[in-house]
This record gives sequence, C-alpha cells and structure tokens, in this order.
Amino acid sequence: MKTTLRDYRSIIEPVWCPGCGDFGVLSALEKALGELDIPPENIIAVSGIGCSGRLSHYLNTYSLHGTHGRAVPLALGAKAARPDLTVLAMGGDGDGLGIGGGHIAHAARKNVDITYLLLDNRIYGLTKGQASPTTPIGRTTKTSPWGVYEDTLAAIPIFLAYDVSFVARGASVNVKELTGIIREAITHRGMSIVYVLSPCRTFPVLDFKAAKSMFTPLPPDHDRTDKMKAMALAYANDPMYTGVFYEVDKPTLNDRLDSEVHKAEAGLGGRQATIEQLINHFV
Amino acid sequence: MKTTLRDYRSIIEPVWCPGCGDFGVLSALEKALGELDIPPENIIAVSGIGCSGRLSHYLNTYSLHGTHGRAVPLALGAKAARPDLTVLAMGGDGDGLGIGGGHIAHAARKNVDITYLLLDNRIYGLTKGQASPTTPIGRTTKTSPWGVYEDTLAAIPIFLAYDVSFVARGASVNVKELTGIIREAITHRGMSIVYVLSPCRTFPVLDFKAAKSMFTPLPPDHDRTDKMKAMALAYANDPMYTGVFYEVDKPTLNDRLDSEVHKAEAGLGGRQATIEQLINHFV
Amino acid sequence: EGVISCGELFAQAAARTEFHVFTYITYPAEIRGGFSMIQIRIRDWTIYSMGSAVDYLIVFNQEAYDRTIADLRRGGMVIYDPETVKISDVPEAHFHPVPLNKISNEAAGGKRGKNVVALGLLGHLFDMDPKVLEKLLSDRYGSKGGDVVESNVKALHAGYAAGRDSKIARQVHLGTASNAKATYMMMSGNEAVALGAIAAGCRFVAGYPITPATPIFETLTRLMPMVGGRAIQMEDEIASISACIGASFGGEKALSPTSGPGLQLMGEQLTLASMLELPIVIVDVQRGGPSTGLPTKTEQSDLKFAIYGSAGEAPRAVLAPSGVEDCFYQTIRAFNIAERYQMPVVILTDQSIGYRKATVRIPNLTGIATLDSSVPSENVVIPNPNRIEIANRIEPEELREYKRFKDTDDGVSPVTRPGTPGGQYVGAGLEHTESGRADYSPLNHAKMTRKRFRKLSELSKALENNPPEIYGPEDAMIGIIGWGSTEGAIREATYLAAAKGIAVRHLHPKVVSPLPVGQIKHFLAELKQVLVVEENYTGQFAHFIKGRFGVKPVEIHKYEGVPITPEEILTAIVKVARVIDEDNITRL
Amino acid sequence: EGVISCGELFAQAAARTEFHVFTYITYPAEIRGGFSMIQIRIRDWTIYSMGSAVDYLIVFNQEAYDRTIADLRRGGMVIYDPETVKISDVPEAHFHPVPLNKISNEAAGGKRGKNVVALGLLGHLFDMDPKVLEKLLSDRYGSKGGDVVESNVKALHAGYAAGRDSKIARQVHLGTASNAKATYMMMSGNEAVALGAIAAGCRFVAGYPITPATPIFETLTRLMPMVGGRAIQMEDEIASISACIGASFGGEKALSPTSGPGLQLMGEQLTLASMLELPIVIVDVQRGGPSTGLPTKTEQSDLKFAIYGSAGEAPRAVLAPSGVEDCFYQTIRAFNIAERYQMPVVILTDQSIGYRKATVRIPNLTGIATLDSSVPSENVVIPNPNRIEIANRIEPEELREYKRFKDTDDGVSPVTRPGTPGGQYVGAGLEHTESGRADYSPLNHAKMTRKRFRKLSELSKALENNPPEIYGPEDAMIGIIGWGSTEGAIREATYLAAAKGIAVRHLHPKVVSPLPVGQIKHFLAELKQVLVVEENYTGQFAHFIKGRFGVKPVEIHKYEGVPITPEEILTAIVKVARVIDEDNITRL
Ligand SMILES: Cc1ncc(C[n+]2csc(CCOP(=O)(O)OP(=O)(O)O)c2C)c(N)n1
Ligand SMILES: Cc1ncc(C[n+]2csc(CCOP(=O)(O)OP(=O)(O)O)c2C)c(N)n1
Ligand code: SF4
Ligand code: SF4
Ligand SMILES: [Mg+2]
Ligand SMILES: [Mg+2]
Repeated sequence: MKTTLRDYRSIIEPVWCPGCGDFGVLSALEKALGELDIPPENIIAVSGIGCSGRLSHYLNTYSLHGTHGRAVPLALGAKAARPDLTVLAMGGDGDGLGIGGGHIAHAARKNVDITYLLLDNRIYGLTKGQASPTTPIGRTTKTSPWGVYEDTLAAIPIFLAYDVSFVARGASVNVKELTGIIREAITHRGMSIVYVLSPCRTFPVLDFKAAKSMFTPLPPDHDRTDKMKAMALAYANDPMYTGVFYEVDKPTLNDRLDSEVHKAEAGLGGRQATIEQLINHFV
Repeated sequence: MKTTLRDYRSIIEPVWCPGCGDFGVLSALEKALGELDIPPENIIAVSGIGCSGRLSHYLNTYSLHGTHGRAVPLALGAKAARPDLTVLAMGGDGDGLGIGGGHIAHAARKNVDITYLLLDNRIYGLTKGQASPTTPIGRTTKTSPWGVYEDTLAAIPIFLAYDVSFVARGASVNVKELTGIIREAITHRGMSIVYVLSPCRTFPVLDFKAAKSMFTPLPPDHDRTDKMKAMALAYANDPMYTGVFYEVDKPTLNDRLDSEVHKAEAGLGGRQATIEQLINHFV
Repeated sequence: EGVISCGELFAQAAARTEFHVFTYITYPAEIRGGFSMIQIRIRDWTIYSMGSAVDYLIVFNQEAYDRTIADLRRGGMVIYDPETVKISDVPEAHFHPVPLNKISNEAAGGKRGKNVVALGLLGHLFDMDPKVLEKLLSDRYGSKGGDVVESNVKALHAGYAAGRDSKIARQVHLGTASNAKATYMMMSGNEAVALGAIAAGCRFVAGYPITPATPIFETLTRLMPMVGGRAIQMEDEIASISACIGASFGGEKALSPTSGPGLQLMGEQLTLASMLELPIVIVDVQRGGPSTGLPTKTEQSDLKFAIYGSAGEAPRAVLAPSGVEDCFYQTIRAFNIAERYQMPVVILTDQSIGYRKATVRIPNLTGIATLDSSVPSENVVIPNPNRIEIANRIEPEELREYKRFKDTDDGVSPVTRPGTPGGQYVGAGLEHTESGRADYSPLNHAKMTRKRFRKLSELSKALENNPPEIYGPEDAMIGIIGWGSTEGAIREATYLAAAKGIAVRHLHPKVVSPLPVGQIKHFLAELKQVLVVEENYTGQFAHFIKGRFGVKPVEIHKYEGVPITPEEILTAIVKVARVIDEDNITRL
Repeated sequence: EGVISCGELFAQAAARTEFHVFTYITYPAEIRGGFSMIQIRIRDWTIYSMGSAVDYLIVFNQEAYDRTIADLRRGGMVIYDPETVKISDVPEAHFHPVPLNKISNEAAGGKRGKNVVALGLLGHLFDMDPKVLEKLLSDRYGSKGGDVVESNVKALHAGYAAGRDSKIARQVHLGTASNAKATYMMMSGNEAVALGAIAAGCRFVAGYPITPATPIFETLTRLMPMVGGRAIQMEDEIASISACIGASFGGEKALSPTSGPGLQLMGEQLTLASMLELPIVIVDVQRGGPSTGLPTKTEQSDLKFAIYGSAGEAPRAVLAPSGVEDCFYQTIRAFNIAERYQMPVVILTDQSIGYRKATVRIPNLTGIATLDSSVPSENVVIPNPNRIEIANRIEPEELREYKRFKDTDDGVSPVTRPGTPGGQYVGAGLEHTESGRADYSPLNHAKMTRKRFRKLSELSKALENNPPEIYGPEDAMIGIIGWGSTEGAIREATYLAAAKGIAVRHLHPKVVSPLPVGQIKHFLAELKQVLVVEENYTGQFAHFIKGRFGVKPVEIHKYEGVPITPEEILTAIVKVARVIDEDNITRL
C-alpha cells in the first residue's frame, strides 16, 4: 500500500527553535521519501550530533543518532551490511565539515550508496553559537570574539575533488526544489551529498531574508558530467547556484564487495567455502 | 657562520631498505635547508608514523616523531607557539591522506606557515604492504588479496580545493628538481605542501624504472595563480607533471593571531592587560 | 526565557554587596524547550553547597513551576506571573502573583525586559540599594548603547514598584554596595579555570566546543589576545590536543578544555605526551554519560578513565577542584605539576561547578612569581598553589652530554627549548634511549618505564609535604572522603550532623591521582566507619580507597545528573551513626 | 632474511607429522635492520610455553648470532654460515659450519633459496621424511608455478645432502606423515581469531592495519569473500569501529581488530556501542606501550584501559585468550556474549600469541549450531565456547508494545532488525527512555544506568556456571593467578616446581571483566600465598585481585617486551616456598 507523508514522521515533537531552517529540510525529506514511496521500515537514518543531528529522531525510520562527526562511516557500515535498505546520513556543518570531514573522501572512494544531507547554518547551533568551518571570516561568534580569522571552507569544490558521485546544493527556504534534489539523490546509485543551506534563527549568521534571494537554480544547460564546469559554478557566490552540480556513474561499494565474493566463489567452483574448507587452509 | 650539509644530518643511521625512495627526499631536504642556510636549531621537524615518518630521526633538528596521522596539527601548534622557527611536517600517504586527511583542510584555512612533505609510495610500507588511499585500483596487496576496490584518491586536486596556499608535486627520483621545489616551499609564507612520489623498493607499487620516465616538469608558462588550470594539469596522469601547481599569497596563521592581539591591545590603550585588569572583568 | 540572566545579575549584585553567593544553573541541551532554573543562595559567610530546599521561587512558566515547586521549603515564597502560570495549592507557601510580562511590556515595551523586572522585584524583596543594580545594568549593557541601559533601568524600577505595590514583605537586608575596593569576583568554575590558566602563565589554548566545557574556551578566546596569548579553535579534539603538544614541544604552556567524549578522542595523544614527557593540561568538565549521554547534567563518572585512559602504561596526574574558587588554584597547580614533572595533567571538574557562579576572593597575585624558563631542575620546588612553578628548560652552557631523557634520581630530565643551539633532540612516541634514539631492547624498555613512573612516585612523595586538610573533630568515629564538586555538600552535611550531635570528619583530596596515601591512612586510622561520597554509579573513587587501603567504606552514589545534597548525605550519616550506636559506642 | 619462513615451514611440517609445535617469532619494526628470530619447540604431547633455553640454533647473520647465543642450552647445537657469521667460543656447544649461501647459490641459483636449504638441514637433523617437506613446498609454492617448486625442492635436497656431508648426528626422529586425516591445524593466534570470528557467524569486518594485529585483518580480507562476507579497509580506527556499529545496527555480527593506539581512537565509539546496546567485538592485540612504544614486542599493559577506557559508565566485557588455540574459542565466546548481552566485547590478546604459530586441534564444528537471528531472548542460553549464541532479534508478531530499551529482569531488551515493519526505533547516544526517546530526567538516567549494568551482573552470574578450571593439587599452599598469554609459562612453571617438590595450583580466568568472583574466592580460600603473574609494570591485574578480594599477592611483573619464562616464574615460586617453609609449614 502507498505510504502517506505521516508515515515518515515519528511521534517525537521537534525541539528546534521556532522557524529553524531545519524544519524545511525535514519536510522536504519526508516529501521526497513519500514520492519515492519507500516503506519507512526499509530506511536507516544515521545522524551526527548537532541541532541538525536531531533530524533522525523525527523520522519514523530505523534511526541511529550517533556521535559527533561519524554519521558517514556509521551509515557506510549499515549500507555495506544491508544492501537491501535505503541508508541516509545527516548532520551539520561542524559535524560533517569539521570533526567528520576526514571521512567523506574515503566514503567517496568506495562510492557507498548512501545519501548524505549536510545541513549548513554556518554556525555551531546546538552548542549555542561558536564558529564553524563555514562561518564567514571576520564574523564575531562566541569563540571568535575578535572575529573569525580562518578562511571559509569551500564545501562543494572539495566534494567534487573527492569525486563524490552525486553533488548537489539546496536551500531549506526552497522546500519544493529541495524535495526534488533529495529525491534525485536517493535515486542515484552511489554516494550522494545534498549540501543544504539551512539558516539558524537563534544565531543568524546566514540571514533568512538574504537566503530567500541569494539562490538561483543552476543554468538548465549545465552538464552534470563536466566536473571542471561544476567546480567553476560552485565557486560562484553571487548568485549562489542550487541544484545538481555533478553526477557520475560508478560501481557502488556493494557492487565492489559483491564482485569480491564472485571472484572468491569462482575459485571455489562457484560455491561459498564451508568452514571445513577454510580449516584446510591451515592444515 | 654558514651551515654545511652535514649540519642537517643526525648521527642516526637510516633503517630504510637499501634503495628506498625516501633517501632521495632526505637528501633533497638537507640540500634545500643548506641552500637556505637555516640553522638546524631553528628548525622543528614533525613527522607521522610510517617508514617516511622516520625522516625526522635523521635530521639534526628539534624533531618530534608523533603518532599516526597527526603531523599537521602537531606542527601547527609548534608554529603558532614559535613563529620564530621554521616548522616542517612530514609523513606518508597513509599517514597524511588516510588517517590524517581530515586535518589538512583546516590547517589550510588557517594558512599556518609550515611546509608539509607528503611522501607517497602508494602503499603502507612500515606495516609491510597494505593498500593505501593511493594504491591503484585492482592492485593486490596484503589487505586487498582480491584487488583494491576503492578508487584512487586525487591528492593535488583536493589540496587545491582546500586552497592550500602552495601546492607542488615532486619525485624522489629527481633529487635536484625536488631540492628546488622544497626550497621554494619553505620560502613561501603560509602553508605549503610538497607532494613527493617516493617509490618503495620492498613493495614496489610505484615502479622505479617507470618513475624515472613518468614525470615531466610543468609547462614553463604555467600560471601558478590559476587554480582551475592547476586543477586540470593535476588530473593529467601521462605525463604526470612535477613542479609548483599553485601559489597564492594570504595572511599566515601567525599574522592572523597577531592581528587579534593588536585588536585586543587597541582596546587597552595599546598595552597588554595585566591580570588585575582581567580580574576586573569578573567584579 | 531570561530566567538565568536575571539570576546571574542578582547574584552578581549581591556579590558586589560583599555577600557570598552560590548559584546552581541547569538548562536544557536543546536550544528551545526543556526548562531551566537558577537557584541562588546568599549568606554573609562562606557557602558550601546548594542545600536542597528553596526559599524563594520566581517562575516565568508552567514547566518551571511544576518541576520546582516540590523543592520549596515549608513556608517558602513563590512569585509567579498569573498570565503564564497556574499555581497548585501548597500548604504554608506564600504565593504572590506579579504580572511580569505585562509590567515588562509597559515599562520596557516588550517581554524581553521581564527578567530585569524580576531583578527589581528581588531588589525590593532583599532591600537592595537600587544604585547597585543600576550600576550593574549599565556595566552589563553599557556597550549596547544608552537607550538599552535606559529601558533596562526603567524595567528595574518597575520591578521595585511592583514589589512595593504587591505588598511583599521585605526579607533579609542585603544593604548597599561597599565603597571599599572589591574583594570578590563573581565567576563560574569554567571562568575560574580560564583565569587560573592565564595566572599560571599559560598563553596557548587550542580547543573545540563541547558542553559543558565550552565556556572555558570561549573565555580564553576573549582573554588570551589581551595578554598576548594565542587561542585557536581546531577542527576536533584530536587536533586540539595535538596543537597543544606541538606548542609544548616549542616551549609554551598549553591547555585544552573538553568533556568526556572529547577526552576519549584525546586519549592517544594524551598518551603521546606522557611518552614525550611534555607538560600539557587538559580540563575535563564532566557531564552525564556514557556517550553523548546528558550533556547539560553533572556527573563524576570520568575518574577511572582520566586515570587509566591510556593504552600501555603512561604516567599522568589527575586533579579535581572542589569548588568554583578551587578551580582557579588547582588549575595553577596543574600547570605547576605538569611543568615540574614533564607530564600531562588532567583537571576533572564537572557541569555543576563549571556553570555555577560563586564569589571568589580576589587572589593575592603578588604571591605568584612570574614565569622564568631558564632555571635547571635542581632549583625547581614542589608545586604550591600560591606560586607559579618553574619550567626546567636548560641553557646552552648546560648542554655538555645533554640527554633529553636522562634517567635521573627524580626521573625528571633536562629539556631544551627549540632554538637553543646544540640542544636538538628527537622526541619520539616510540620507546627510546635516554638520548632519544628508538630502541626496543628489553632492558632499555624496563629502564625507561621505571624512569617515567619514578616521576609519579616523586610527585606523590611531594604531595605528602602539603597534604589535604582534615576537617571536623579529632575524636569523630565517622569520616567522609569525597572528591571534586561534592565538597560543599559534604561539609554542610557534617555541620547538620554536628547539630544532631554526630561528630564527622571530612577529607577531600584535590589530587586524586596519585593519591596522598599517608594522609588518607592517617585519616582512616582513627575511624570506626568511613563513607565515600561520589556522583557516579559504580563507585569509582571507592574502588581506589578499598583497593589501596583495604577498608570497607559505606558507599554513597548519586547518579541522577544533579548534585548530591547535604540532606542526602546526612541521611546516610545518621544511618551509619545508628549502627555504630547499636554496637554501643557512646555517641560524642 | 628468510629465517622466519624457514622456521614456519619446518614447524608446519612437524605439525603434519602429528607432533605438537610451538613457535615464538620476533621481528624488527623496521623493514630492514634490527633482527628477527624464530624458536621452535616440538613435542609429542601438548606444549605450554617456549621455555627459556634453545637446543638448536640456525643463524644466518652475525646480529642474530650475537643476540641469541646466550640463550643456547649447555651442550646445544649451532649451525651457522661461516661466510656471514663469526662464532665466539662457547663451552660445551657443538658448532657446525654450513655454507648456506653457497649451497643455495649452487642449488637454487641465488641466496633466496637459503631458507629452504636450512629447511632440508633441519629435515636431516630430525630425520624427517623428505616427502613431507616436498609436499609442503608444493602446497606453498604451487601457485607460483612448477619451476619455483622445482628450484625449492632442489634447495631442499641440497640441504639434506649438506646435513649428511657435514656428518651432523641425527637427533629425535620426527618420522613420516601420518596417513590418517589431519587432526591439527598449524596457525598463529591472529589466524585463530580470524577463523573463530567466521565460525562464530561474523560476516563483517572493518579494520585498519596496525602491528601486531594486522594479520587478523589480512586473513579476514582473504577469507570473508569466500564465505560471502564483507571485509572493508577504512581510513582509520574511528571509521572502522563506526562501520562495525553501523553493521551491527543493521543486524550483522561485526568485528574490528586493532592494537593499543587504535583502541584508544576507538574509545568514543566503543562507549557509543554500550549506550546503543549493540553487540560488536573488538580485538586488541597488545604490544609494548605506551604510545607507539614497541610495536613488535609483547606486553599485557592494556588491561585497565580495555576495562575502564570509557568516559561515563558504559558496560562492556573483556576476554583474554590464553594461547593460540584458545584464541579460536574465546573469539566465538566473545561474539556469544556480545549478542547475548547486547554490549561490546573486547578481546585482549598480545603480540606473543598473535604471531606465535602452534598446532590447534581441528574443532568439532558439528557441536557449533548455526546462526539464527529470530529467537527471542528467553531462548538464549548462557554462552559456552562450543555453541554459537543466538541473537535475540524479534519478529513482527512480537512487536506489541515494543520498547527497544525495555527495562527487563536481565537488562537485555528486545531488538528489531531494520526492515522489520513496525519495529522502527531511535538508537541514540543521548540518554533515553525505554522506548528510545531522549530524556535527561534524574530518575530515568538512574533507571537506565542500572538497566545497562544489570546485564553485566547477569553475565558474571552466568560465568559462575562454567567457572575457569583450577589446575594443580588440591592441597597446595601456593597458588598462581594469571591472565592471557602467560598461561603456558605458568603451567610449565608449576610442573618444574612439582619436580622440586613444591605443590602449586593455577587459576587462569579467560573472562577478565567481569571476573568469576566465586571461583577466585574459592581458589584463594585454601592458599597460604597467592602469586599474580603478568607482563606489565604497574600490576594491573593484581590491582583487581587486591581491591576485590582483599589479599596481598606476591606480584610478578615482567615489562621487557618479551614473554615471561617458566624459569623466571619458578624462581619466584621457590622464594615464596622458602618463606612459607621458614614459617615452618612442612612442604608437600
Ligand atoms: C566529540 C565531541 N566533541 C564536541 C561535541 C559538542 N558538540 C555537539 S554538537 C557540536 C557542533 C554543532 O554544530 P553543527 O555540526 O554545525 O550542527 P548544528 O547544531 O549547527 O546543526 C559540537 C561541537 C560533541 N558532542 N562531541
Ligand atoms: C593509530 C594507529 N593506527 C595504525 C598504526 C599502524 N601504522 C603504522 S604506519 C602505518 C601506515 C604507513 O603507511 P604510510 O603512512 O603510507 O607510510 P609509509 O610507511 O608508506 O612511508 C600504519 C597503518 C599506528 N601506528 N597508529
Ligand atoms: S539554534 Fe539554530 S539551528 Fe539550532 S534549533 Fe535553534 S534555530 Fe535551529
Ligand atoms: S618498506 Fe618501502 S618505504 Fe619502507 S623503508 Fe623499505 S623501501 Fe622504504
Ligand atoms: Mg551548524
Ligand atoms: Mg606509504
């Protein structure tokens, strides 16, 4: 039977501040899942720590709310173990670009078939307003009383350099567009990142009004397979483009693991080894 | 008085296998330091764990042989604390691109004035031959008996996406060229990475003979400030270019820290605060 | 909801009037929702703990009311906003409805002034000179411009007025500001750690935000540049401690503040520091665990991890400040020990003292010698809270046969500061010889292991020279040992017990590893029964006491995320006393 | 230098001839330089440890000679290559020069054949049927092509010939291969762990190389695909354990092998697994520490860290296999405990058993039931090395009022496998209610803490049902408790003691946390003196024994990076016995 939107929402009331950008991401995600009609019990949602990390609590899925920065490797393990399920990872800019930043390149090398929603509000929200890797330089925050002195991290060019096989940018203020992007990302075979700008109300580094006007969809003629072009467009800040910058077709981690098994079975006359056979390796 | 080459070599005999590529890096580094005539006692050399991590033992410097993957943040702290010294970081492909990969982006955002020698032999050498992030796909190693199934990490494009302010590639088989590159890297104000291909004799994933012929210097007219061009050239594999791909001038971490101090002192009538003054913040 | 800032302001004002203040703050992990409260106790002598029952309750919303009303002392007073709070009927309670929102809207044109209205109300209640509060408001909001101050002052007076109108009887008189030079600071334990670090000569902090330790780092990002120091936010805790080790190798005193989850990430590098024999100070502001656990609640559950949290055997010292003021001194002491013994030191505080605001007597800084990095280790004296220890960096002329890891009598080796000609060495996490060369031979490993641990035994010997004080009557048969933030509650419990005629002694070591063995033995010798009080489930500190001293203590564990109260401890004391009685020992 | 592979081949051959084999391998951390050796002992009954003195020494180079000659038993034999080794004069030693390089060059056209020449020499020496070794060589090198085998066989026979020519007297007869079906495997402790994991139903391994644990991961990358399992190399240890937790959440049994430094990086996630109540198994092959320490040497210094290495209080079990064969069974048991109690289990082995090759009796697999993930927890029986435990995943029809973290009598809650309709839940590292909702209220935290720890007390109760065996005479007054890889040396020491007329009992728990309290009490009850033997400096296991059982053991610590020997333990036994004598207890 067809799932309804309600099926994806858990009974837990969000504790986000009123008007938090993350509400937009939650509803876009629910819509996308609904349109794809994926039974909630066939979804594993892994989140990191942060306001954005609370997302997984609000989904009626098998939800794993892990530690800070580890959503991607946790999700990778889940997908490798359960190829039959849809696996989502989600977290914030500090979680995914700061402490967890080292994992993305390697998940991309394996092209694990997960969809990673990275919610960027340009601040550490849950811990109440410290600088994140995307807080603009010069901005004063609780940990940068003299102004942030680090350069801002350019997330999309980095994902492209990692050769993540699906790279998109969305905005929580444009729920409709975001829904479509997320749907495409989940449909994509391989690792997909949807980098969502999701303003924080309480620590408004990313201004809501500004957000409404700062985004423009990518030129319709943009060639998703052209990484260099994607790179150039990703560096553009005014306008800031939304949509799918890059998509490439590569074997997924599970494809790669399966082919190992096939190689192994080929050497065993097409069958799996029994433990007795393994024992003989040591006799 | 002028330093001599011997001044940079410690009394410790290298334990590398005969013909290890790292010998070439060691002598290039010594030559570069000699040409720059930096007193050995004014150098801090921080290394990670690996065969390449042994480099710091062979230098007659203040050497810190740390843990696996942490050479960059260790060096960052040393340089922030001691702006007056020359700080070098060094380690292997597993050390710097695997376990330690997450630190580079953030050191680049701070543009800490260190020179990082990343010795890539496309294998985990010290642990005796397991796959590294740069071992070619399909290659069998001790941990990939069925062939490596991950895509190879593209180090230079990633460094460019991080906007490391000086990005170069060298080869331990071309000591002379490498010496020049290292010298430039140390002279550069800000974070410099010299990505050195340094073949392993015992686990020859990167073949020596091949190495001799596989490299070509970057076109003389290459514009170092053109990141997109650098990116394109970095992706080229045949020939594989050596030389300085990218260089940009940005304030260093110590510049940024100093300006904080100046801002603070400005608010204090140009003087540092006494502890009594700080106490008054709490009265 | 502003309730916290109202409480803070009032507490600070009280401090300015030379009264001792002691607050306990709790707030939700979620930015919104949950509920938060502040308790304030004011006395004109030193305050030890919160006690359990609340005398005055000012509640802005229903949740706060529902959750706290049970704590009201019989005959206590509740001030509430009838618009937002429905009261239940509580015998003997005095209820005063005050339309805080309404008043605030009128006076300050918005609800945001509500907390200042409440402040005025408190001012009236405790008969506090309005000038004190006006001054405070302008100090606080001055930077935000005159009109902000003005509207706040309006709200303040509206609060005083509301107090008068609602005919709430005046309570204790807190009087007027003393014109004498202030003798107290009003700060949280986290702020005390930050200030202590700077007083100790630390000019380098690298950190990563984590509740409830973030305010230490936030305070230092603000203060460090003022004293020419460096504050660096790193990408995670591994990078943070790594940067500190790099700075320490370079010759700087370095600190990184964190909490349990972060301390776990720091484990490998903390062990590296032990092996490199470099001084660093790590602060773990403990929170409810395990894992993400209860980030905004308090617990003393990281003790064993702080002590044993290293693979292989790596000496380190662990200090546990017992209160807000002690955070300042133990932090200085931590740097002293780290420098003196060239090892990492972990400071264990917790959410309750980290966030608690209390009055701290302004330290006598003249007693604190300034830093000098050039005196060889012979001249280094035992750490002492009122002196800043001296790092034993050696000078070129002392470099004859310099061995960085020399196996000395006290295990402490000479160390050169980078830049010193001829002082170059290799500091390696690999096992190494005295001169720093990698060496795995059996006898070398055995020798260097003993050398590294000798520093720990030297430290514990040194500790016997200034042992922790023992409180309470000599002839008591009951004794309590505690550690960390429970000191106040235990001390107060001993007073309550004394009032009931039960004599109790109290020992509260500040250095929890290595333990002051002699003093603890001395303490235990006279007792019929010892109690160990701590805020965790497994009785971590009690394990040490049992294992090391072979006694069978009565263990009191609280593991609810909130501080233990004097009354809870008293109950245990009374039980124990009864048992001893039944063994017919005459009570004193 | 080939010496290791020569020794391995010979040991394997001996195993095929139904003799027990026991090897100890050491090699340098540096690829080149340093030195490496292999000791082999062969017996026709079970072997416990290396013993100290060496009977036969075959040395290829000077360093090996210099470092090992001292270990030669009086009257022992040395075979050396006169080209490369200068011998010293050792009374009563028999020296046989054999030009290994030269012979190898002639027979196999290169020095690389040297180790096979030596193998032939050993074949002659121990009168071993050449066919056994030929078969072995073709099994080993067959894949590399016929000519490789051929040149190896040439070298082999050249070795036999050299033995005959040099008139080295035949020693023990190892005879010919038994035609009966093999009853022994020849494997290292690391390989035994890998095979045990697969036998336990583990089909998921995520790891990162680290000496001396790497061979576990290498073996599993080879074997997993053969059984349809998945082996994934991650970018570090944090990612490795994270992937295992993800897989476990998905319903797979997962393992990650590492060593001390890696275990420290895993700390935060290990604690997460305790909080999520998910089964995972982590193997720590201990090496010399702290920090990078002595990567290729052995030590038992991670015990306290394995048990207490978590911020906040997070239950986990810790197992310590006592030898190569035991690695197989304890690994199965680790998975059983992890599944049964839904908690992480740490297996502590060390370099000495990890790299040691020994004969392992082929396990009776029919005794091992196959995995089934659908039986509710009532049907789960206590772990037992010969059964595979059953995970209590529940089925849709049992989902009425499903609470993932239900506070049950044994603390173990039902758990759904993702994909089960209606079984969705939130597993959070935050403190949560029985149904998984985040909740920081005091009573909930207290309740859930007790619930999580109840599983640990249930486990320790269960352990009393199959307590570790006690060896040695009932009436002994001296007892030894050890853990992990020291079992063989201790057992052998008790035999040596018996030969001297000193009766000694031996208890060797395999589960080191929680401890089998009842059995240890029972063991201690009868003794005059207990000795605790372990390979670390601080006496980590002794601390537990003292703290928990209030005894004062004689502590024997070895911390030199090499295994303790029976003779070293015997010396201590003799001392203790003498003291007891002097207290005029008649010796038995
Ligand atoms: C190991 C560890 N370090 C630090 C923290 C504290 N912490 C919790 S969330 C967070 C960052 C939140 O920022 P972000 O990831 O951008 O998420 P947001 O709240 O903005 O959505 C931090 C530093 C933690 N929970 N664990
Ligand atoms: C935390 C930790 N994990 C794993 C190791 C084991 N280890 C030592 S070196 C190394 C990798 C070496 O490869 P690379 O970095 O490429 O250096 P190379 O030896 O090739 O020069 C590994 C995995 C370690 N020392 N510490
Ligand atoms: S703090 Fe910001 S990000 Fe967090 S819930 Fe509130 S609005 Fe959202
Ligand atoms: S193993 Fe390879 S990298 Fe290491 S020392 Fe030998 S040749 Fe060099
Ligand atoms: Mg954020
Ligand atoms: Mg390498």
